Amino acid sequence: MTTLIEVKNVSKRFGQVLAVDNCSLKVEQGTITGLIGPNGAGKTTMFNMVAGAFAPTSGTIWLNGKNVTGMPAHELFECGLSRTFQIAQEFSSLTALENLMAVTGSRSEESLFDACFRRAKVVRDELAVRRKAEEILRILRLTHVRNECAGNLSGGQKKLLELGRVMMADPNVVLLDEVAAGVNRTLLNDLASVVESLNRDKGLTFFVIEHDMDLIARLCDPVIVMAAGTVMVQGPMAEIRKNPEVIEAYFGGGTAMGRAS
Amino acid sequence: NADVKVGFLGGFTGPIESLVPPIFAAAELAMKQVNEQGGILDGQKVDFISADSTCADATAASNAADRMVNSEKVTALVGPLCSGETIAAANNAAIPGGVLLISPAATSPALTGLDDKDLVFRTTSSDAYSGEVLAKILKDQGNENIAITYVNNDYGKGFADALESSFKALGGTVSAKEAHEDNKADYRAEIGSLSASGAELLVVLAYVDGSGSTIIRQALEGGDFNKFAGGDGMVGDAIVTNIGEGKLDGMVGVRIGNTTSPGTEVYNKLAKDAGLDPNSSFGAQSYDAAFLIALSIQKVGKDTREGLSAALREVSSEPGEVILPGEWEKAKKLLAEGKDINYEGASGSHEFDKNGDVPGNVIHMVVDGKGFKDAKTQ
Amino acid sequence: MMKVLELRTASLLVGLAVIVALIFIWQGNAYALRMLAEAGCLAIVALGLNVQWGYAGLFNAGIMGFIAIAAFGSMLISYPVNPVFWQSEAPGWLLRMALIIAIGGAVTVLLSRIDRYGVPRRIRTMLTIIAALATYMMAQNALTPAAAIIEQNSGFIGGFGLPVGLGWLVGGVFAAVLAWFIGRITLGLRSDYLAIATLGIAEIVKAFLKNADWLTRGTLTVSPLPWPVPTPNEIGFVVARAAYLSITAVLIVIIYVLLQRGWASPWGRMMRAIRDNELAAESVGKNVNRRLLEMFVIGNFIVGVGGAALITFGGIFDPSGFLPINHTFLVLIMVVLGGSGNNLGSIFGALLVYVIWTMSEPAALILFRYGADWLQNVFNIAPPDDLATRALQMRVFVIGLTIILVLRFAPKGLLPEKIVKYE
Amino acid sequence: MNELVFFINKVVIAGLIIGSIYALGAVGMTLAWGILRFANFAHGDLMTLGAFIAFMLTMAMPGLGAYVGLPTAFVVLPIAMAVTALVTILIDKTFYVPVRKTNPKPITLVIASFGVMLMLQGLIRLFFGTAPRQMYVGSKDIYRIPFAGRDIVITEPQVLLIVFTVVAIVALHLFLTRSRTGKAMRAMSDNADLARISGIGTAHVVRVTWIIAGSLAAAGGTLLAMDVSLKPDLSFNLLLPIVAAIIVGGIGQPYGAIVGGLIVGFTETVAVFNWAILLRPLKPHMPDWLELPANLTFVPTEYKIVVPFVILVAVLIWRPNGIFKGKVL
Amino acid sequence: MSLLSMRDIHAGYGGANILNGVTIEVEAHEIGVIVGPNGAGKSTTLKALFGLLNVSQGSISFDGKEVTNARPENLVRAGLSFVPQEFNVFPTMSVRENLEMGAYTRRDDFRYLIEKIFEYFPPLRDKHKQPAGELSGGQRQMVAIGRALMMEPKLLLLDEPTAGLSPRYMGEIFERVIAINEAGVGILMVEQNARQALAIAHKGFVLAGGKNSFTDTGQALLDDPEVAESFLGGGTKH
Ligand SMILES: Nc1ncnc2c1ncn2[C@@H]1O[C@H](COP(=O)(O)OP(=O)(O)OP(=O)(O)O)[C@@H](O)[C@H]1O
Ligand SMILES: Nc1ncnc2c1ncn2[C@@H]1O[C@H](COP(=O)(O)OP(=O)(O)OP(=O)(O)O)[C@@H](O)[C@H]1O
Ligand SMILES: [Mg+2]
Ligand SMILES: [Mg+2]
Repeated sequence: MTTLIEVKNVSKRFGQVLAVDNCSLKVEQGTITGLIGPNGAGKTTMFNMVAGAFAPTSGTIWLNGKNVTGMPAHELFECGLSRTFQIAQEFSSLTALENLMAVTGSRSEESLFDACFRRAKVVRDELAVRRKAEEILRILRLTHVRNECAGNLSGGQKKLLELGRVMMADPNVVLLDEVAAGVNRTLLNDLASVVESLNRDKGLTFFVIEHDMDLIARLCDPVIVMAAGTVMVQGPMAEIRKNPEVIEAYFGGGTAMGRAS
Repeated sequence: NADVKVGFLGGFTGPIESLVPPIFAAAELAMKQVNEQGGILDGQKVDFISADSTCADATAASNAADRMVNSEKVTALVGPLCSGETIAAANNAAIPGGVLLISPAATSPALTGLDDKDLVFRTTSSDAYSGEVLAKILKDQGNENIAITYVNNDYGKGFADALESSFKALGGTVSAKEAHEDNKADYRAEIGSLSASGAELLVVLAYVDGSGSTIIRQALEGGDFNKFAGGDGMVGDAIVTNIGEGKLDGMVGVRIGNTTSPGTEVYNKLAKDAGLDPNSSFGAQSYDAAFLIALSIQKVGKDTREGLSAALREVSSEPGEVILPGEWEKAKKLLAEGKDINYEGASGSHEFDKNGDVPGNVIHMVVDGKGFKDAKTQ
Repeated sequence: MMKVLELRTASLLVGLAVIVALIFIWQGNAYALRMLAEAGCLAIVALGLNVQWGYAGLFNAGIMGFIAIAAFGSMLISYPVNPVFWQSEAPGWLLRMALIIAIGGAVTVLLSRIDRYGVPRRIRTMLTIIAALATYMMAQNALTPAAAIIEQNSGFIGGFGLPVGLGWLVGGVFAAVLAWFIGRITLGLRSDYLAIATLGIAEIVKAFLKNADWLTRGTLTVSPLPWPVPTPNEIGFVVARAAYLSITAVLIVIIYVLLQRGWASPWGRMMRAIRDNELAAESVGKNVNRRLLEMFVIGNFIVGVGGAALITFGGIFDPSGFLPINHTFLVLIMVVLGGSGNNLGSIFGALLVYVIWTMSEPAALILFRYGADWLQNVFNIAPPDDLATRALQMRVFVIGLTIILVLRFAPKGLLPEKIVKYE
Repeated sequence: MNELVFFINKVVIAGLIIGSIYALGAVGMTLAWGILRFANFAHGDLMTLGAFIAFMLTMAMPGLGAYVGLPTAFVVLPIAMAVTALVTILIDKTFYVPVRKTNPKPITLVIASFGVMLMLQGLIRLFFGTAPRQMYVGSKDIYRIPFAGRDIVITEPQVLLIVFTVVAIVALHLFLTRSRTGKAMRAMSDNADLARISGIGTAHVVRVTWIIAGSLAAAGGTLLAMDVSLKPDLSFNLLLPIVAAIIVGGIGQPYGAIVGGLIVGFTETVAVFNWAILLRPLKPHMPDWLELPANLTFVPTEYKIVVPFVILVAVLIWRPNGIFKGKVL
Repeated sequence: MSLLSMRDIHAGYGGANILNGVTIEVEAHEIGVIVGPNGAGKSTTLKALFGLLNVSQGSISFDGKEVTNARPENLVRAGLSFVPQEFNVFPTMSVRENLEMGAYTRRDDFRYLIEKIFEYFPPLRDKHKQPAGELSGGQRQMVAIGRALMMEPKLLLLDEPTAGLSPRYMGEIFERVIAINEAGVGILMVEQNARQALAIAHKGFVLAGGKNSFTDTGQALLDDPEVAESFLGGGTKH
């Protein structure tokens, strides 16, 4: 097993707040690694740094053995890293279908020159992209709103589009930030299967932030627990559940735990 | 018989917008007299229409001129007034349309060299000469060291350059010469820079309604200067209203015009009777331009653009019986008899040279009480 | 729904055609053609702005500056050569200045990078600033005498006497290069900041062109600018203007077709995606800043070509004549009224707004005259003397009213952006 | 010493005055910008409108000032402010509200404000003509404070201007941070929908915002016109420096507007100040070969108008949120 | 007479109607839970109730008064509080100010309430001066709920209050909801954590395609295999 993402001694400070405090962690190739922790633990901040939304205050981040600290998000995307946002970020005046089609066709195809003077090629490529997008919409059960502007979709539908964009991208590593929040449970079960099969069949690596313990338990191994900006423990879900510190910080007493599971 | 259409172009909006109405009124006065004294040609009326050429915006000026030439189909044009817009209007509409154009106020030397098929004339002399005269007046009054501030356009710059070189040639010092932008709220910084030069008199080459008044007021308030001089853009009684009576007494100004020509006195009276200020900048020139156009049309004998400029040269220059402002009936009669006439206008005798320019004539003005007065009559 | 939209487009276009036809009748062929030719040039400018505002959401409020610089570029290329200048010693001086700028600029750039070789940043910054200042002062020193000589002997440096078409192209390139520099600095900014920055930069450009007398003749203006077709002087108003109009029309068609192709392609989709959400676009591999810069530069190239054509048509290069109301706001309104994001809308908007703009003056005059008569006859109130003058102020009012009415009744423009729907 | 006084007059006082003018214009605009989330470009013309209203009131009762011992225009200022506030609200009702209903991008409202700006300009010129007018009935007081051989000069309207600006801004700040309505205004600028859900009557908030913006605009315009003179496009010419001041100070920050205004004002005066004059006293002590140039300025006066823009662009690059960390809209 | 009764509501965003006949009734002592697939119209229902979009057909009454298409600020005064699903905090205002805005319509001294909310959600106490826009997703959610509680409403509307909250706070929220409800406040909430929500609900409403498709007690819905299969994510676990 090779290490795909390695975070070494990373810290991030926002003014007075030290959101991530000298954190190190690894995501191995081919795993679905979970990242859990109380609200405000620094999970999203960690994701943002790995995905290049901003650079860490200190420390380094490695992707596939390459130092990618401070590399902008679009270059990381080209390196095969793809992410979703906790708070949905849709292209609001594009239709649902276009939201997905906007993902591929990046790089060379998106040139004004081609569009003007090499139209046959563009048309051909578009057809393939569109087929794929339609297929993903079907999986996400969004086909009926494919021509609706994304800005007019419901909260959950927007979250689904987040996932759809990742599926369009053909990445090797995917960061999912609470995709389940707001998604109907029946649909979520199907989506979990999709994630599993992508992982199993295509060897995609997933790095998942989630508060839904059922989902984490079903998908993830190992699970990393963050609290107050640091990594608390790491291990398979079964072990984590028993860890008293984690119970104290995260699950918070037996009753809630019982409800959550 | 249809009326004869003559157009007037002026910057009714824009940097000289308050100078324009009296200029327009003077031209209108000429046309009114024509209409009252039996009309033009065979008793037709002159339909004198106006359009806004904005002074600053060449596109708008050519547009307005174009509408005059092509849509209104005027026979001739009075104006525009600023030099830039005059060039634009001439090149774009008047010259290709074969329309005679007489500007009463465009003073830039650049107009002289225009390739104009002998269609572009002006009843005012160029700034170069005004600058020379002002330099001489200032030097004669014993000023040795002056500062110049000019509005940053062709008028201001041309005038300032002429003034500077003449004043230096007379042995004076120009310790500062700086441009400023029109229509700002505050010129203290510029005035500071000018007064730092140590000059004792400030020459303001700008417009009364634009920066001119503001600069003088702020210079007075700040105690930076108490002696001022100005070019024709400053010669308007509004300046005293703006700044306060008594504060500017003795301020020197120059105005293009004529005091020796017999027409001047006649015009002064005519203007006063009509409720106009005979001393307003370019009023007399504007009257002359309009009157000359009417005379030329009468000379040609029909409402056409062709031959108008040739007729203009004939009616304006010697030999011929002298026609003074307001003497339309007389002129018409003489022309009908086939006699030669020579218009001696309100602002000069208008012997146009081959470029359509007239020799300069500059009046020394001075502030006294409520406004500018002719220095000689004082 | 689709049908309705198309019906609307068609009826609007027909309506516009009728208006234009009426103007031909009312104002005569020559004037109507002039209006169309100018509107055509402005339509090109509007297309350029639409690329920026409609496609990429970049709010460029400095159109005036780009038009001005492009007009200067076009003037420089196409205006006849000024032999007096070339025979004087001034070109040598200018060459010296260019060398100083080149060397000084190179040194400054190098110095700004020495922190990579371990020099502390603070020292680097200081050295860079010193080098830049020194370059500025030395260049200034070289320029002052040269400028004085030029202004005294030959007025200004003149042009190169090359074909006008080349001039327009170079004008576009000038605008694009300026856009590149501005974009490099300001594209990190949010949309309305960009608007204000460009608004300011346009004034800076204008101030430079207005005061660099040796280069542009400043306030003394340059005219007549050569035309790509024979001028009215040579072949009469109607033919000359019709010829000019057809050239602009061809340009419009070319630009329109290319932009339409771009719009319907992945490139257009990407730009709209960036416009909607930069964060998400960045996360799906779009190099947002580079793409925005691309748009800004392409857009301003088009603006430049249109601007050069517009000023050439007017025949005079007058730096003081570039006014925000004519050259920025008017174009802005054209795009908004037409429907931002819709190229046909921009062309339509350009024509309609320009018609309103030019016709509001005579129309207001007529209206005011009727109004005055009416006052006089019905109420026996004497209208103010300067009524005609005051009527002219209505033009500004009318254009303001147009904006408000459009935003009120067609907030997305008369021909709104079409949502791309796949069946 | 003479030179020092000169410096005080030309840089310190001149900068202070023009800076206050910019600041007073900027305060109202920055507030509306922060709360209603768009740059109201009609603000400049609202200033002019307010000044014209004050002018008409002054002409209607010229003797009023003499009773109080203040210039008439200043005495009638509250009425002018109230009338302008009313006009501003009407403008909002007829022009901005319908646009706002369509839930537009902020820039759409900016464009709408261009429209209102042009309409106001047209109307003001239509009704008042274009000639400049004086706001003063008599002559204005000029205070000359003798200091080291030369007078420090400041005029009555300038003193009023500075005092008014300081008072207005402190009051405004207290209002915004302490009062319920002030907080509601900020809430609304953050998230109008949520503000409605919290029970805030948004129409009321908008009205209060416009009242403040409109009345400050009237005050700014009147004081400015008292210092200079009243012209239809007076304030419009100030608009860009005002916007520069706002951005330098941070959008939505009244204190920022003061600082920004002063920075822009001082930079303008310093940039064109002739430093040679300060060196002149040293002349006797300098070696002969060192000739003092007559003119030693950072920026030639003809380039003065670009100074605010250079500051603006510099601030946008160096600190886009302004000195006082304004809103990122 | 129910505290809230919405009958046969039809409403939309301007285009076609999204809601085509939604009926919901909640009593003062009840917890009502709305579940359903994404895009079913759950949030739209709450927005329609709160006067944020136009109801074209049907009627809403609250506390005995007719409130169809009433203005939000009046509904707030009448005792209705709403936590929207998205954009539910004032990002540039501090946490404390956010809470204060929740009590905008109150004239009394409400500082004790802020204390109470800090006790519910301790992380907010540390961050009370921080702008809400800088909080983590879960912390924002706490602020949003806190803000709504500041009014001490008669009926609290919650749109997915637990989305993004860690299990600990999710548990807390459900407990709080029960406690609030026991204090006499009616609750109407939309939840995707449908199982837990229905477990505490007195009434459950399943929406699909803008219509009620099942309405029953919470427990009954949990036990209904059809509901469980198509809306709750698979067969019953209990
Ligand atoms: N832009 C910012 N400025 C200031 N503080 C921030 C900023 N972004 C995040 N923080 C703070 O950093 C901490 C970590 O936030 P982060 O979003 O990473 O939490 P999280 O683990 O994702 O929580 P959740 O599960 O609630 O989403 C929080 O306390 C938050 O307040
Ligand atoms: N502003 C809007 N304009 C037009 N249509 C909208 C708008 N908001 C939502 N819709 C449409 O209304 C339908 C219902 O949306 P709603 O937000 O009520 O769903 P929901 O049941 O809350 O779903 P979720 O669980 O995903 O939040 C969706 O199909 C959506 O596309
Ligand atoms: Mg998070
Ligand atoms: Mg929802």
